[in-house]
Amino acid sequence: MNTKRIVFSGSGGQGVITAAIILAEAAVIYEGLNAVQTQSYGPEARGGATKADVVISEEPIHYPKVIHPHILVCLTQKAYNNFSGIIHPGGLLLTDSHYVKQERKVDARRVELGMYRAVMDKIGKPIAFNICMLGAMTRLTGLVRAESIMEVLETKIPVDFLEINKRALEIGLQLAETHQ
Amino acid sequence: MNTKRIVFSGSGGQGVITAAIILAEAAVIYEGLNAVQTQSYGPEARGGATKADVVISEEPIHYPKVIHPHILVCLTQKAYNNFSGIIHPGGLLLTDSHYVKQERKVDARRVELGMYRAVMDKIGKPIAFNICMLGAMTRLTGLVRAESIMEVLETKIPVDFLEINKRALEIGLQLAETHQ
Amino acid sequence: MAVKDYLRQRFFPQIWCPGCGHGIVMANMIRAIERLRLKKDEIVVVSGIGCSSRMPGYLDFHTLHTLHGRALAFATGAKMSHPKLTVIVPMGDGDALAIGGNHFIHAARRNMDLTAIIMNNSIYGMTGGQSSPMTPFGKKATTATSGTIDHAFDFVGLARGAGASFVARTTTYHAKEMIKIIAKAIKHKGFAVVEVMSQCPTYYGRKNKLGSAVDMMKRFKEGTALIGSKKKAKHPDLIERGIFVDEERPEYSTSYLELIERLGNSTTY
Amino acid sequence: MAVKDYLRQRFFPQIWCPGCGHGIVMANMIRAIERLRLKKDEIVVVSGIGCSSRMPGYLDFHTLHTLHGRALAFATGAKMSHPKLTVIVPMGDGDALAIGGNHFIHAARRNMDLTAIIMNNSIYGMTGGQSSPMTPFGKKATTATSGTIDHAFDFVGLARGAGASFVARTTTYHAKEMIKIIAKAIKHKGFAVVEVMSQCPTYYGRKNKLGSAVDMMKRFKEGTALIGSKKKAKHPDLIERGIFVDEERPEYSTSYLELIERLGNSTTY
Amino acid sequence: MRKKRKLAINREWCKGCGICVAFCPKEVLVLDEQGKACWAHPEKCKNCGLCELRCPDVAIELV
Amino acid sequence: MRKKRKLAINREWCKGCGICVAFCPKEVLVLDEQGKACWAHPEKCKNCGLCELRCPDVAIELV
Amino acid sequence: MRADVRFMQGNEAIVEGALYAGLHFYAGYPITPSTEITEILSERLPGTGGKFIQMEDEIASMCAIIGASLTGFKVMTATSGPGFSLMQEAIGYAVMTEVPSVVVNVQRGGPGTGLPTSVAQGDVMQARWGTHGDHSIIGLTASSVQDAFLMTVEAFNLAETFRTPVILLFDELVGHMREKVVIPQPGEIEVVERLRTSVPQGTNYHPYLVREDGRLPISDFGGVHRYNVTGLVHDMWGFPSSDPKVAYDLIHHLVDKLEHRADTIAHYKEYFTEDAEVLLISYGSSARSALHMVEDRRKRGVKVGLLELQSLWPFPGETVRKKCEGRSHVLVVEMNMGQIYQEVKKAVSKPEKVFLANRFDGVFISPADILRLLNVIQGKGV
Amino acid sequence: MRADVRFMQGNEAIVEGALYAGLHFYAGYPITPSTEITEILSERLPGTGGKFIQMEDEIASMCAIIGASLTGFKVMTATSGPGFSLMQEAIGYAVMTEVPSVVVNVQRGGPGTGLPTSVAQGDVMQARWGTHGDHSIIGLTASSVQDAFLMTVEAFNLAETFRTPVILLFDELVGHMREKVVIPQPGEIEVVERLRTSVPQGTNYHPYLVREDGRLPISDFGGVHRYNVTGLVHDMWGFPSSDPKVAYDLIHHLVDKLEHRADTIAHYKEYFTEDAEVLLISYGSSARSALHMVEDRRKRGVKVGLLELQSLWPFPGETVRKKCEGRSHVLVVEMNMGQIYQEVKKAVSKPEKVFLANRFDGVFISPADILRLLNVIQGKGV
Ligand SMILES: Cc1ncc(C[n+]2csc(CCOP(=O)(O)OP(=O)(O)O)c2C)c(N)n1
Ligand SMILES: Cc1ncc(C[n+]2csc(CCOP(=O)(O)OP(=O)(O)O)c2C)c(N)n1
Ligand code: SF4
Ligand code: SF4
Ligand code: SF4
Ligand code: SF4
Ligand code: SF4
Ligand code: SF4
Ligand SMILES: [Mg+2]
Ligand SMILES: [Mg+2]
Repeated sequence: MNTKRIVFSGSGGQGVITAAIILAEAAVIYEGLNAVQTQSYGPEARGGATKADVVISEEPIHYPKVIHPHILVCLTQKAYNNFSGIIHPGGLLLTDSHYVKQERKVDARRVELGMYRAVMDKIGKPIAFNICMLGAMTRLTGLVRAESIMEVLETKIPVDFLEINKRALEIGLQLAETHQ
Repeated sequence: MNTKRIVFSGSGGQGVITAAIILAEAAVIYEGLNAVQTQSYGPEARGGATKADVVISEEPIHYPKVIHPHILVCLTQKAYNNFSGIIHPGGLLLTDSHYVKQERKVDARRVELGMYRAVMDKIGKPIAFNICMLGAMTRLTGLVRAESIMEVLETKIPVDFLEINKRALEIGLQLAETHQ
Repeated sequence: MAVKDYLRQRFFPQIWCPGCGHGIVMANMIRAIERLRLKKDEIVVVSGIGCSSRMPGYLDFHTLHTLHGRALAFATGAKMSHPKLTVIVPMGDGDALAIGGNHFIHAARRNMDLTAIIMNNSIYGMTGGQSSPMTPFGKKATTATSGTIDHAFDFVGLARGAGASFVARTTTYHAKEMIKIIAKAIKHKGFAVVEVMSQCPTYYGRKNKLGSAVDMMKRFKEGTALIGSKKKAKHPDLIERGIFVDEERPEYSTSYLELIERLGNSTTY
Repeated sequence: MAVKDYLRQRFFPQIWCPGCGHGIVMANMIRAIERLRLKKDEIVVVSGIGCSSRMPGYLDFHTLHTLHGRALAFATGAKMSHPKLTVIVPMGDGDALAIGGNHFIHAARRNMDLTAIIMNNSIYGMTGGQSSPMTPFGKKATTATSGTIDHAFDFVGLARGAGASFVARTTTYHAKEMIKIIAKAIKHKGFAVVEVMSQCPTYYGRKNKLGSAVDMMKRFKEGTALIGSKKKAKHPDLIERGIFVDEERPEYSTSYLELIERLGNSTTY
Repeated sequence: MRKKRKLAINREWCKGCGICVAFCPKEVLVLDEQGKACWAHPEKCKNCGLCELRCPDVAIELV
Repeated sequence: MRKKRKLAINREWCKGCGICVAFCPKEVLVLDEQGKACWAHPEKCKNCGLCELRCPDVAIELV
Repeated sequence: MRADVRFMQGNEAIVEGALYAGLHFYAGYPITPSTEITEILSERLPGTGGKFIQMEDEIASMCAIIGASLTGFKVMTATSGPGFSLMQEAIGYAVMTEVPSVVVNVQRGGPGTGLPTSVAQGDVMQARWGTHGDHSIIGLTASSVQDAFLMTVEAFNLAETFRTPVILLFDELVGHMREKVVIPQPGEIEVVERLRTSVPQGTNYHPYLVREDGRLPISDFGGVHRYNVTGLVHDMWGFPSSDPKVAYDLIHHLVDKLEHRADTIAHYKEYFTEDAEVLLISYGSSARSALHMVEDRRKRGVKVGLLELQSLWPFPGETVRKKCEGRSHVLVVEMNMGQIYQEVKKAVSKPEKVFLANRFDGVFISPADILRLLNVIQGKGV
Repeated sequence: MRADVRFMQGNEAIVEGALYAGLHFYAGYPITPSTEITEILSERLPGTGGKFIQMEDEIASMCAIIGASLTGFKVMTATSGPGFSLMQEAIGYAVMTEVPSVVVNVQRGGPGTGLPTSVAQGDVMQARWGTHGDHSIIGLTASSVQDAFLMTVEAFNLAETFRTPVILLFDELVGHMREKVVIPQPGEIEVVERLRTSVPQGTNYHPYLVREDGRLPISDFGGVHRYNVTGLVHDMWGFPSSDPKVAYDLIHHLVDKLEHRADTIAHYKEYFTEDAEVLLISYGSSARSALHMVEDRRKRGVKVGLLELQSLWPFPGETVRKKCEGRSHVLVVEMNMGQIYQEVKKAVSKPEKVFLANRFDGVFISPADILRLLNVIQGKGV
């Protein structure tokens, strides 16, 4: 596998950092890859814009930040506006159709999925929306196996919430499946 | 006038630092000389040993400390024991006969005066004992004029105590006079 | 003037989380100032560091955002050097009583004419929900995940014990009362402290399963009672609201001006 | 054992001025320890910086002479890490309540089992007689030559307000009472503070024309009265002596050991 | 009689915390689709101003 | 009857503050020529120990 | 045995390293970006029988760990810029009293409150000189989460070996970055235990008598030797002294015990240095960008190498001098205005060949930033 | 008019200098050996209509003077080692917010509580680097009571000119030594007044907009311009910003406004330097012993000279380099383990020619101590 650079962007409460961590952890612990995850915060801000970077590679990873992501996920319009320009040519741009209207042209595969809607429909509240997104993303890219994500969820998520998270993951996988 | 180095030594409450300051101030303000006064304290100690240095000169004074005093005043036995060895050959060693028994031989003019006794006799309490000593010392050495000391006293000493200090100065001057 | 007219509107919407009580305190502090007809140019607002301490940046006064815990020391310098200024110090509970505890008790002791408004949300909001000296025994925080074994300060007891000449408590629910109390505190000649119980739904609320900002404010309503009220008499466990101390004592910067006069001098300030 | 047997005699005569009250406190603190039959090896004495804080150097215990104002923070670390130790903290009024005020109120709040003995001579002795937060209004000091305009702390009020579970006051004149009170304070499970009014004839006495050490001690005799005594009732202005607060509350290091157990673990200490 | 004032809601500043909604004595307010406060039943509003006094975001004002 | 104890004064440690002298209920003590405490009237001493308890310099002891 | 592979944050690895090294007592006060250390330890320590306490401020935290260390335990505190400034007086006290202690400073943007959530390496010189008076100190750093673990263990080892506070000078990026860590098995890497005195009860114990190997065995408070600890100049019994000889010996000892060993206790890593014409010197997170750039250039045949410093204080001047010998250029890569750059210039024989590639605007320095400088010094323009 | 000749202590002269410069507000906390400054000002200030306040500690003192300075007054605090360490966070805040302020540190023996009543110059590097984050600072010193007066006036002048805290780094000897001082008449030496903005009410005032000459006019709190002051990275209006460009410009400005002027704002004195083969470099009280020795050697025909630095920070490296050019040896004389010695070595072209004559045992360095070193480096043995 070549080095893959991923950026998750969105706003404070959406769990983009958690998603990034889970992805990277899955790569490291269950796929034997190297992965580095970083993030940037606003200026001590609460609930501001968030951006989480993940680099996954078979090689050691030195520079840990992502400048031109192969995979860019934007979960708010603001994130989309800020970051859609930095995508690596030929990369994948994934957005949620509830939050983001893709407007600009980018040299990348553009995927809009109704993840938020699907979660609201099937789970009833926007909980685990980030996991749904992760499901969709992994299915679209094949970066890591869905089982690896599952394994991480099992160690990370409090039992009470595990079922919901699993379902969200499934929803994401299916959405991407349908799309493909 | 050649540079003169003076050390006053004694214990905490005896006013040796004050005496040193008055002498140096007299030299600077009323005799147009240069003078530098420094002191060393014990380790944050209360009422420990005190040593005050004065250098008087017509020239600018750089090194402000006294290593080999031309004039050494010791007001306690401990001070005498500590410092009598450092006197400049041919210098003057002045002690108070109530506090100090001069034992060692030193290459210096040795003067023992009953200053404490005289103050107790004539003033009744050991107040201004240091000024008495200053009187004796100036008379013995001619370092500064007694009037200059008087002038300093007038600016420094609270009016209530001025008279007593003047008398102490006189007592010192006379003691030295008699001695000479 | 409207509240808005006291704000640096270009920084709005402000940084605080949805439902954070600090915004309610800010708006009602402005209303108190409006009520007292103070001029903007006379007012200096000094804060430390914390969510609460971001307040000055939003206010169209002379504003000073200082170091964590040190606001009262900066304020003391400003007031002492220029006693004509009205100096208001919005603080967090951590800012005022953890790292800033010493400045707090000494400001109280000195009785300099400063108004400290302590937004007590029982947590360190800014750094993400650690326990504060106002976190009640047993409550949870990111540094006390099994419930804190620390005892909280009795705010009123501490302020009174340290010698504050004006001590009051209110909550974000009791907005009208808050305006009245803050206005009185500002008018008070001497060190005045007002504790405003304020909700941090994001950390304190979430960690302790207290529900939304609304739920937390309801708790302020139900869990408190006016000093000497029947409600308090019936439910002695309720937290008291109102003015606990309101005494006249020599004010520090005035005493100093008197000292200057006594010495036969005068000062331009 | 005699008092002498608890001393590092090679450093005697000690550094304090003739008549300084701190020596009286030291000797009677030893008598209290003797009375409680504590072993020397169990006792840690922690001080800050000041004349009073020179005490540990003279004592044949584990002794720690720290930084100005910080003794209680060091002591907190020592006690928390090794709760079996008896930790005693002799302090000056400046050390405890000026620079050290924050550690003082937090130690009181936490209620860790430490005994703080505050030698209140109303002045900074070590640095030569500057006013302290315990210098009464109007009294003189080298930084208040026309009399201080600062208000002094009400020691008992502050300690109580901060949450101390044992608060007492005595004086160097009342030596027997001092022994009893210090012994009780050490035995108390929790944060205990004892204010001992102590004379600094060299600075506080001299600056305020209070006469000799003897005169100052006479004033302690005449100017104080036991809590609830007839003398106090007759002369309400007298300063009260005795135990003001003596309450049982969860002790911090014990609560922590309980927490460790609750989590199913144990500690060697 | 004092003229009845209108409620101005600054949608940019409103963060949808729901405080004004919950504590309005007349149940005048609701959160709309986008989670912003909305003066849904102006006729019931008694102009008490409590919503304004409790809004943390200076987003609601009687004008 | 308990044996009467003697008063040992450590002249090296005594700083002559006079506290023991002033507060001895029986006026047993004086400061001598060199300003050190002195058990001048042992016969009057009632062994109360107050001098010991109040000496700041651990210079006086009933033995 | 299967390796214990984990995925964690730098701040978490610091906690793991501290626990591996035997941390028993931690006192702290939260501050971005080191807060996680305090938070995680509040949960972990009671679970290991250790003690956690949240103090009223950073001053109290530093003082508390010194008090705790004297009772015989391994101790740590963690903070960031403003809190580190507040600790300076007490850090000097720990230096003076030779109390083993570990102080973590996860750096953020300064001065003042600065940029609390941004990466920076601006406290390097402060770590060396922040407290008053002549002294020396150990300062370590790391560029990866794995090394954050290892350097934390090493910090405890050096603190115990030399009876000194050790500063762990991480930066926001390393503190918050998550990556793979292999936690060594117990015993797998060395853990230096406190050297306790063998002097028996009743025999004179000298807490400040330096052994021939430079070490000073300790007796714990609560043990059988009762001695004195003071921040004043003190003699070998721990009692205050103002004897110039005592002062001279003490200050010399405090400085020499570290400075004279600077190069032997230094930790560093080398990449492609053997034949490098241009040597990059970096440390902390910026070394990652430097290495990225170096590997990238090597692929293009450019002879550049990297010396990654993990020990910053005492500065391994001799090591740096040797490694720089014969290079055409030396390029120091850091995120401040040239703090280690100045040290390198002092150390080498040709200071005019030393250049600086840096950022101090809160943005993590990138390989491109460094490359730009490399091109400039190689005369290739910008 | 008759010259106003006085005889006073260094600490007293600092007070006189401050009052001459227009000190209005002082906050302090006593500590040996700077206590007299606090004591004397408590009496003098109310007599001039100024304000004195004894704060609860040094942190509060530093914060209070910053608060007071913002209301438009000249301010000062004074302390010694331990207190100076405590002030570091707030000093960094004053740097960041560009608040004119003067901080006196009358040095004593360190580290820790050290030797409170002894002479030392061990806080020199701390004055430069004591606070966290990249920054620069002005540090002045003096070797006589007269110069203590003059440098204090200069400290206020530089604080006002550059909107910065200025550190007055005296030592115990200068602080406590008494000698002759001639107090200048009002107007006799320059006093820089605060540069206030000329922007009228109602027009946009930018508290942090740097003028072409590098200065930033101030508007006082209580005046007609209401602005914000924060220790966070801030824009020209004083509001927090995390824009990298803003951060870059701000940090650069803070450092460059001083470092780029290091040599032009430097104060120093020269004695017998013209033909000196050996150049001594010293500062503070140790310069007195150096000068004593130089005069003594000159009488014997030995070509030695003295460069006395009065500005230590920003270090006048260019000046030092030039003055050292062509000397056979340079001998730095100081009372620490070589803090300025290291700076001199960095500055000169032949660092191997630079030697150190020092003491750090609490004893004032004597001409004989220096002579011993001089003999050694001249190959005359000891
Ligand atoms: C010296 C220092 N220590 C720690 C911090 C980190 N810090 C910033 S705000 C804060 C606590 C804020 O809590 P509080 O004062 O209660 O305000 P809130 O955010 O809850 O309103 C802390 C610990 C800091 N900025 N400076
Ligand atoms: C940080 C710091 N600030 C100031 C000092 C100077 N200092 C030493 S002791 C002291 C005050 C002592 O007063 P107190 O605590 O009342 O003790 P006392 O000497 O009166 O017994 C001061 C200000 C110091 N050592 N350290
Ligand atoms: S974290 Fe808490 S205190 Fe801070 S803004 Fe959010 S709700 Fe308010
Ligand atoms: S100065 Fe005062 S407190 Fe200090 S030893 Fe002397 S009498 Fe005691
Ligand atoms: S209280 Fe204010 S912010 Fe909250 S919903 Fe109502 S208008 Fe919006
Ligand atoms: S003014 Fe009163 S009644 Fe009207 S909407 Fe607001 S809270 Fe409800
Ligand atoms: S009380 Fe003690 S020190 Fe004072 S005179 Fe008596 S024996 Fe001497
Ligand atoms: S024991 Fe009592 S009676 Fe005897 S000398 Fe002492 S104080 Fe006086
Ligand atoms: Mg809070
Ligand atoms: Mg005191």
